[in-house]
Amino acid sequence: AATTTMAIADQTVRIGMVNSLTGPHSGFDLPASEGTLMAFHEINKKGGITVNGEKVTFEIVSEDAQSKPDVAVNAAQKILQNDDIRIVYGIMTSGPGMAAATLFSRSEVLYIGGFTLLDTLLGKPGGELMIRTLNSDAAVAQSFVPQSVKVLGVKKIGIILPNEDVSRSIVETYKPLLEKAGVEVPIVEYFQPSTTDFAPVLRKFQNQGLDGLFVGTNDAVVEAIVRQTTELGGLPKKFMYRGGSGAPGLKYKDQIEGFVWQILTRDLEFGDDPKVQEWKKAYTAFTGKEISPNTYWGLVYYDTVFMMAKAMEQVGSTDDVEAIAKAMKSMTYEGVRTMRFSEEGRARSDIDIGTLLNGKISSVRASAE
Amino acid sequence: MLSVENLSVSYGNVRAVSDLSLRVAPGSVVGLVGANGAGKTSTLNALTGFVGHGATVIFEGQNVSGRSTADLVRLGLVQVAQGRQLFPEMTVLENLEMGGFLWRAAEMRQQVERMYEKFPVLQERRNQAAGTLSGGEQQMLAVARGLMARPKLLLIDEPCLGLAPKMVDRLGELIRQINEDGISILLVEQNTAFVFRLASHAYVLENGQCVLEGTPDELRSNDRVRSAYLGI
Amino acid sequence: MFIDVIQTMTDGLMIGGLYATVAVGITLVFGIMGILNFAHGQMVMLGAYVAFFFVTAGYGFWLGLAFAMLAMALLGLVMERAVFRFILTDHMGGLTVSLGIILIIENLAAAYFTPDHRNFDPPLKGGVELLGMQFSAQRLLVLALVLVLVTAFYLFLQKTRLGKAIRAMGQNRTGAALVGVQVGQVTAIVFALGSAMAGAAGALYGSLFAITPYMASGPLMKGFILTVLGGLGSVPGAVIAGFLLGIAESFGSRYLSASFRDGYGFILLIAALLLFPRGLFGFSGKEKV
Amino acid sequence: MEEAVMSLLRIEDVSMRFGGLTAVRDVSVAIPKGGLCGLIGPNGAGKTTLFNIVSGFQRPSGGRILFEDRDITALEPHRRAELGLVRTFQGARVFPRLTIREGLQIARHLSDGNATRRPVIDDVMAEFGFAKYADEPAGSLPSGVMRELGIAMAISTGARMLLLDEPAAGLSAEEVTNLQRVIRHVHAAGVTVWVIEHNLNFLMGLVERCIVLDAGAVIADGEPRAITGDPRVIEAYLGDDAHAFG
Amino acid sequence: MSVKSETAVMINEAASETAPGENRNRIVQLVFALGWLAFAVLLATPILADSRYLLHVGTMIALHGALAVSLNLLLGYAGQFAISHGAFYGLGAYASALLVTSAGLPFWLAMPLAMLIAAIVAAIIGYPALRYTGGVHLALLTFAFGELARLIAANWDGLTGGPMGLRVLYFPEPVLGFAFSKASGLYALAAAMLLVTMAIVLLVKRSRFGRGLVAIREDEVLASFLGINVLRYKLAAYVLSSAMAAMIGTVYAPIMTFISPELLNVHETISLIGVLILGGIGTFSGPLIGTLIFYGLPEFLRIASFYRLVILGVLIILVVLLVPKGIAGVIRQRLEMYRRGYPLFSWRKLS
Ligand SMILES: Nc1ncnc2c1ncn2[C@@H]1O[C@H](COP(=O)(O)OP(=O)(O)OP(=O)(O)O)[C@@H](O)[C@H]1O
Ligand SMILES: Nc1ncnc2c1ncn2[C@@H]1O[C@H](COP(=O)(O)OP(=O)(O)OP(=O)(O)O)[C@@H](O)[C@H]1O
Ligand SMILES: CC(C)C[C@H](N)C(=O)O
Ligand SMILES: [Mg+2]
Ligand SMILES: [Mg+2]
Repeated sequence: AATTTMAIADQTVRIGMVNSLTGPHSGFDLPASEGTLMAFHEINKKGGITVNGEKVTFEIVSEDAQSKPDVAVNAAQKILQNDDIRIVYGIMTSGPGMAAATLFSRSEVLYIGGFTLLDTLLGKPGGELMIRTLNSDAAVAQSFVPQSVKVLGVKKIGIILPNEDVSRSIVETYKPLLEKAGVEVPIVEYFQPSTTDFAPVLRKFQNQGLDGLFVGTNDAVVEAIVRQTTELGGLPKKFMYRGGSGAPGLKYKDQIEGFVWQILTRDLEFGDDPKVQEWKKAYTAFTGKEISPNTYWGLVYYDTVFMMAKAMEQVGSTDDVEAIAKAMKSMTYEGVRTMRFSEEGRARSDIDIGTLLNGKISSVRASAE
Repeated sequence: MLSVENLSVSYGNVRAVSDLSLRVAPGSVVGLVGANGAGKTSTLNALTGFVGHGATVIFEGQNVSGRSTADLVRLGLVQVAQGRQLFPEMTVLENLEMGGFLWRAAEMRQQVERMYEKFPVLQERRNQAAGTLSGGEQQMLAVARGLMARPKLLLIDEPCLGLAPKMVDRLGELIRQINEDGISILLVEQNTAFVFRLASHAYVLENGQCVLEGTPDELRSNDRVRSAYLGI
Repeated sequence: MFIDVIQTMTDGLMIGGLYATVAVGITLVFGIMGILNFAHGQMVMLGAYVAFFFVTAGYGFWLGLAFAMLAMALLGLVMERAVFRFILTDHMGGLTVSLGIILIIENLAAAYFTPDHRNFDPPLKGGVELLGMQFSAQRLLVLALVLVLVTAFYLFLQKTRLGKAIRAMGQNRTGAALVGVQVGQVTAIVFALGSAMAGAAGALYGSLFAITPYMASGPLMKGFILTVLGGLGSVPGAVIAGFLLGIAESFGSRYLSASFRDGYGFILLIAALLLFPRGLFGFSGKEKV
Repeated sequence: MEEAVMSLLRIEDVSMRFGGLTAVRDVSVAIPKGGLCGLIGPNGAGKTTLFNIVSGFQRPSGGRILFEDRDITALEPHRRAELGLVRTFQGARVFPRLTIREGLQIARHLSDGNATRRPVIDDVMAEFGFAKYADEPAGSLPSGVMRELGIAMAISTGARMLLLDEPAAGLSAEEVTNLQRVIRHVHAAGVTVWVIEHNLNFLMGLVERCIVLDAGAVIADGEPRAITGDPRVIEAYLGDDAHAFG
Repeated sequence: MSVKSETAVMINEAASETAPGENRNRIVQLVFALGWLAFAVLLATPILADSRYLLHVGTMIALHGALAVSLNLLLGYAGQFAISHGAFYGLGAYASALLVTSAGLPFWLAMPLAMLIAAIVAAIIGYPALRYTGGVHLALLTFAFGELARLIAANWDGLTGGPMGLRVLYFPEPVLGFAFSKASGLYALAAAMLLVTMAIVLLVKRSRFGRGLVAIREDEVLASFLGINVLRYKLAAYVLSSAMAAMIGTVYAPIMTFISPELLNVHETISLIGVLILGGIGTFSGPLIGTLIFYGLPEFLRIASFYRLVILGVLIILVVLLVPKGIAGVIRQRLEMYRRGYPLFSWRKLS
């Protein structure tokens, strides 16, 4: 459990953070935790915030969920045992996320998380004090589906997803939208999440007259699928990627025709937004790490932290979490990106859509609505 | 051939052999007798490097203390161990071949043939897994495997165990033959009468200490030996 | 349809070969020597990383493969000398110690290599068409390499003196020492060899699939299954079992459900253990352990 | 058939083949209740195999086994033990990490609170003089005591017939005498005993009848003295060297 | 039978220099008493300290302790290396959660039903597995069953909620006015599981059944020739230990508030085996000591997560190399030697 303290202030507020710092999900959660820490660090470095005339700095109490649901609950319990901790950040993946969130929903804390299935808790009893810092799939898909269908020009695609937490909700959201956009979806396959060898399941898609594949839900899986598609032959060369980064497509750009992916914050690799460039520099300085395709998860929480701080200043309290949540949900924040939350706590920020078409890369901003 | 002074062996708190001195003259058969747990096996295991001991072992004029078992086999000091220590899933033939592990293939094959002559039953059973042999058959295989290494000094631990009387006689004959071929022998046995028939010199071990030594005739005349070891 | 069956079969053989390579290493260390080293999977993972670093540094796949084997052989040697030689005959001790080693290696690897997944460029890219069927070129290469490695390994065990000494030691260490085998040295060599096979499996694995610090458990579990399925201590058994497992997974995923992929192997395992309690080639765990 | 009623164990035409090898060939033997018999024969004659079949360790290729006129050929070993037919193993098989007390407690398992299965000797511990070793792990016992423990455990199950495979192998002359006494005691208390042994000093002074097996078949059966004089036995087993058991 | 051969007597004397003195017996008893006192204090601490943190850590340790104790019955006493414990743990959690949420049964009825289901499944799996295999084969067969169970849980959406898992939003009904909806109530529940499994194992250990299991562990063949129905005993041990795992699983569900197929993961069982060996397999207190170290120590090593596990790994290796019988095993051996007249501490290597 790492702690960061800056002790010049009148008051130090402790914030909880749960993330899978180890285990297979740490690819998402490690950068995400770094983004959170970085934001708090910056606030503290500037001397903190001023709440009711008092200088307030922050201290983070962090616990490792180890990518396992039961350890996540354990970690959440440990955070909650500190009676002074009223706000908790963290967890990008649904397995550990759902486990921990079930516990948070029973506690009087403001929980700011990222995993997909958090959407199913928002707006329901127990979900009042929860915020998901990523746009819901329903929102993302509204712009992503028509945009990518148009760019790729696909008519008939197959869906291939891991048999895990989020895939079924993804299909429920995207399949109707795809059909609405005039695309036929004759085949949906779920594979065992730990699969590395996709040959047998890809054979099911061979010679079906498909011109595109809809894939998910993380880079490792998608990269494997793209690569093995190119090796097997007889398979479509156009991909729609729900989630993740452009890396899997870019790596095989010579072997495929098109690749469209969601950038759930801002495009770190090809965007030219100066704010993003600055953030990248700050990130490298703070963590000592290179920018990688997974880095942008750090941005998921980064702006949210400043929003929270601003909300604290607005309501003049560091522990009235209901008021803080309300304030966060009613503001529009111009940070590295523009962020807004719905009444229920769903992010309503703009996202980017990355496109690779015949070797050419570009990204466009998509509206949040 | 072999001499050792003040050999001691301990297992944790148990002292199995203390201050044993022992000598095997070239070309001789020397016996080591004693009741159960007297320390006979421990002595052999110390001599062949399986267990530690504090003594200096001189083999053919060379100090071999602290050498590994395999090194000693290379030098010609070979043990036929208690419990036979065969390779149970290998056939009789493979066991014999392993016995000649340090020899070149051609020489090894010749030696196998010689063993078949000495132990016809092994030839009969050459393709049977050693683990399924009868108790006595295994004992013969163990002795034959020891001979495969062409030892200069063969240490034999309780070869009569589980042998039928007729086989005991045959084995006695065989040991005599081997000895005549020029191999020195240190023979460990419960069957004291058997040892006394073959050995030119014998040591009597009790509680890890040598209590008596001498020629068989000298020992036979000792009352204690007669009652405790010969059962007369 | 027919073509599809053949293709699926070949997919199974190719992936099965990879499993077999892991299994052969385990067969040596566990099946023959009786040392239960669960950290074998971590050796596969480290082997993959060694290959990854070599390939990305520009030395190419072949050097990467060679160094993965060499590095793991060395690591195996160190592990044997430092830890395993003290608990050679103790199955459960071996198991526990390897749990400890897993914790150490996996967490250090995650700390130093980052948990991100990695890929390196295989020597062959894309697919090839053979008789109207489509295959991955790199997979065919891996299959060929596996066959070469496994055959060499088998011949080594069967034909060389060292190989015989290893087999003999597996049955009776004392007996082996009695006929002049340097058991201490040979044990170290066995560990080094088994680990080198793990290194090779890792490099081959990495040439097809993504590498992460947490990739070890899959190959490990399959390796153990195959070692037992093939009959403890039997190299051909482990290899054939590997191919069977690969084929079962391929057909199951292709024609039934891909979300049950590992399940086909387990069903195969359960059926085989009940039908052939001695494994495909060899001895039953009941008698031996 | 009259005689058959009295016999405790009857082996009828039992054969055992391993591949091409016939280890036991059409053996028919009956051991009477209260008997003390020996089984001898050259190495590889099939003695252990026969005991394995009688005790249920192996299933015979042909023939059947009757215990108290009940066909037990297909029974599992533990069922035979329940009926009172118990074997000991060559080389003293005991529970090496358990103490004598624990081992005997386990063996009493069947007879615990079971009036019909009382062991013939009530206080085995005292009878064998184990008191001073009672809390030693069996594996650290002198091998003579270990063998006695094996027999003591067998008795504690409430056995009515004991099969002993080379109980005297590896014992010193003194221990052999001891063991003889133990077996006589057990026999006197009412247990039928059948024992394989190569140590004829031990065996001939002990048994009242001796069966000789050669190449899987019974070649002689009778009083020890008659047996040792039988030319076929001498030829196959004893060898003509007079000092064979001097 | 009173005369022993001289050598035999002398050997025996060498092994135990002096007769066990009354004093030494009393000191050994005192050490045991202190040990159990420490256990009682540890057990009471979370409640007395009234800290949410300690309550939670205590709950997790008690649950894992109970699992280790119940697994020890099978592995430690019966010597059967079945690694399906995690699967039955998960089965208990799923079965009870479904019985409560879907069938609307009260928790206290769902618990025995879940145990019954687990017992039946264990009998069906165990019979062929224990009859036809042993050693590694048994381990692999039960491992395969466990993984199969996990895959089925992940694929049987309709029943188990599939890979999404189930949220558990109920608490066991109050018993005699004692509620289980607070952290302290849940801790009491977990501690009760630990005590119940310990009591069961103690009863078994003292019984004929338990002695039969030990005989089977030591030498299956000899046991069967002494009249022990080996298959029936092994099967009974497997069923009993699996049913206990299921029982612990039923309370896991409301405590964790969430169950997923990952609960059935084989790694859990393998870690438990590590726990047993660390603490001393086949000893009564071993599973408790092992659990305290394996699950407790990382809680208190307040350093970076990576290195915390690395340190645990190093510790495990050291324990196995230095005290191969496990911590409880070595304590027991030391005390036994002491009782027999050897010094309590000495640096002589333990065999
Ligand atoms: N590995 C061991 N650990 C502890 N004690 C041992 C060990 N091996 C032997 N001993 C003890 O050492 C003593 C001597 O044993 P050893 O085997 O050398 O006797 P022996 O004369 O060969 O007996 P036997 O005739 O039974 O073969 C015995 O008391 C025995 O219990
Ligand atoms: N599983 C088996 N496969 C093949 N042959 C076997 C098997 N078991 C026993 N035999 C053979 O059967 C024969 C009889 O063996 P058995 O063990 O009964 O002999 P024995 O009379 O007890 O001899 P000993 O006195 O040497 O112990 C032996 O020749 C042996 O090699
Ligand atoms: C957007 C992603 C990080 C979501 C993740 N796949 C999940 O399990 O919820
Ligand atoms: Mg000896
Ligand atoms: Mg025999």
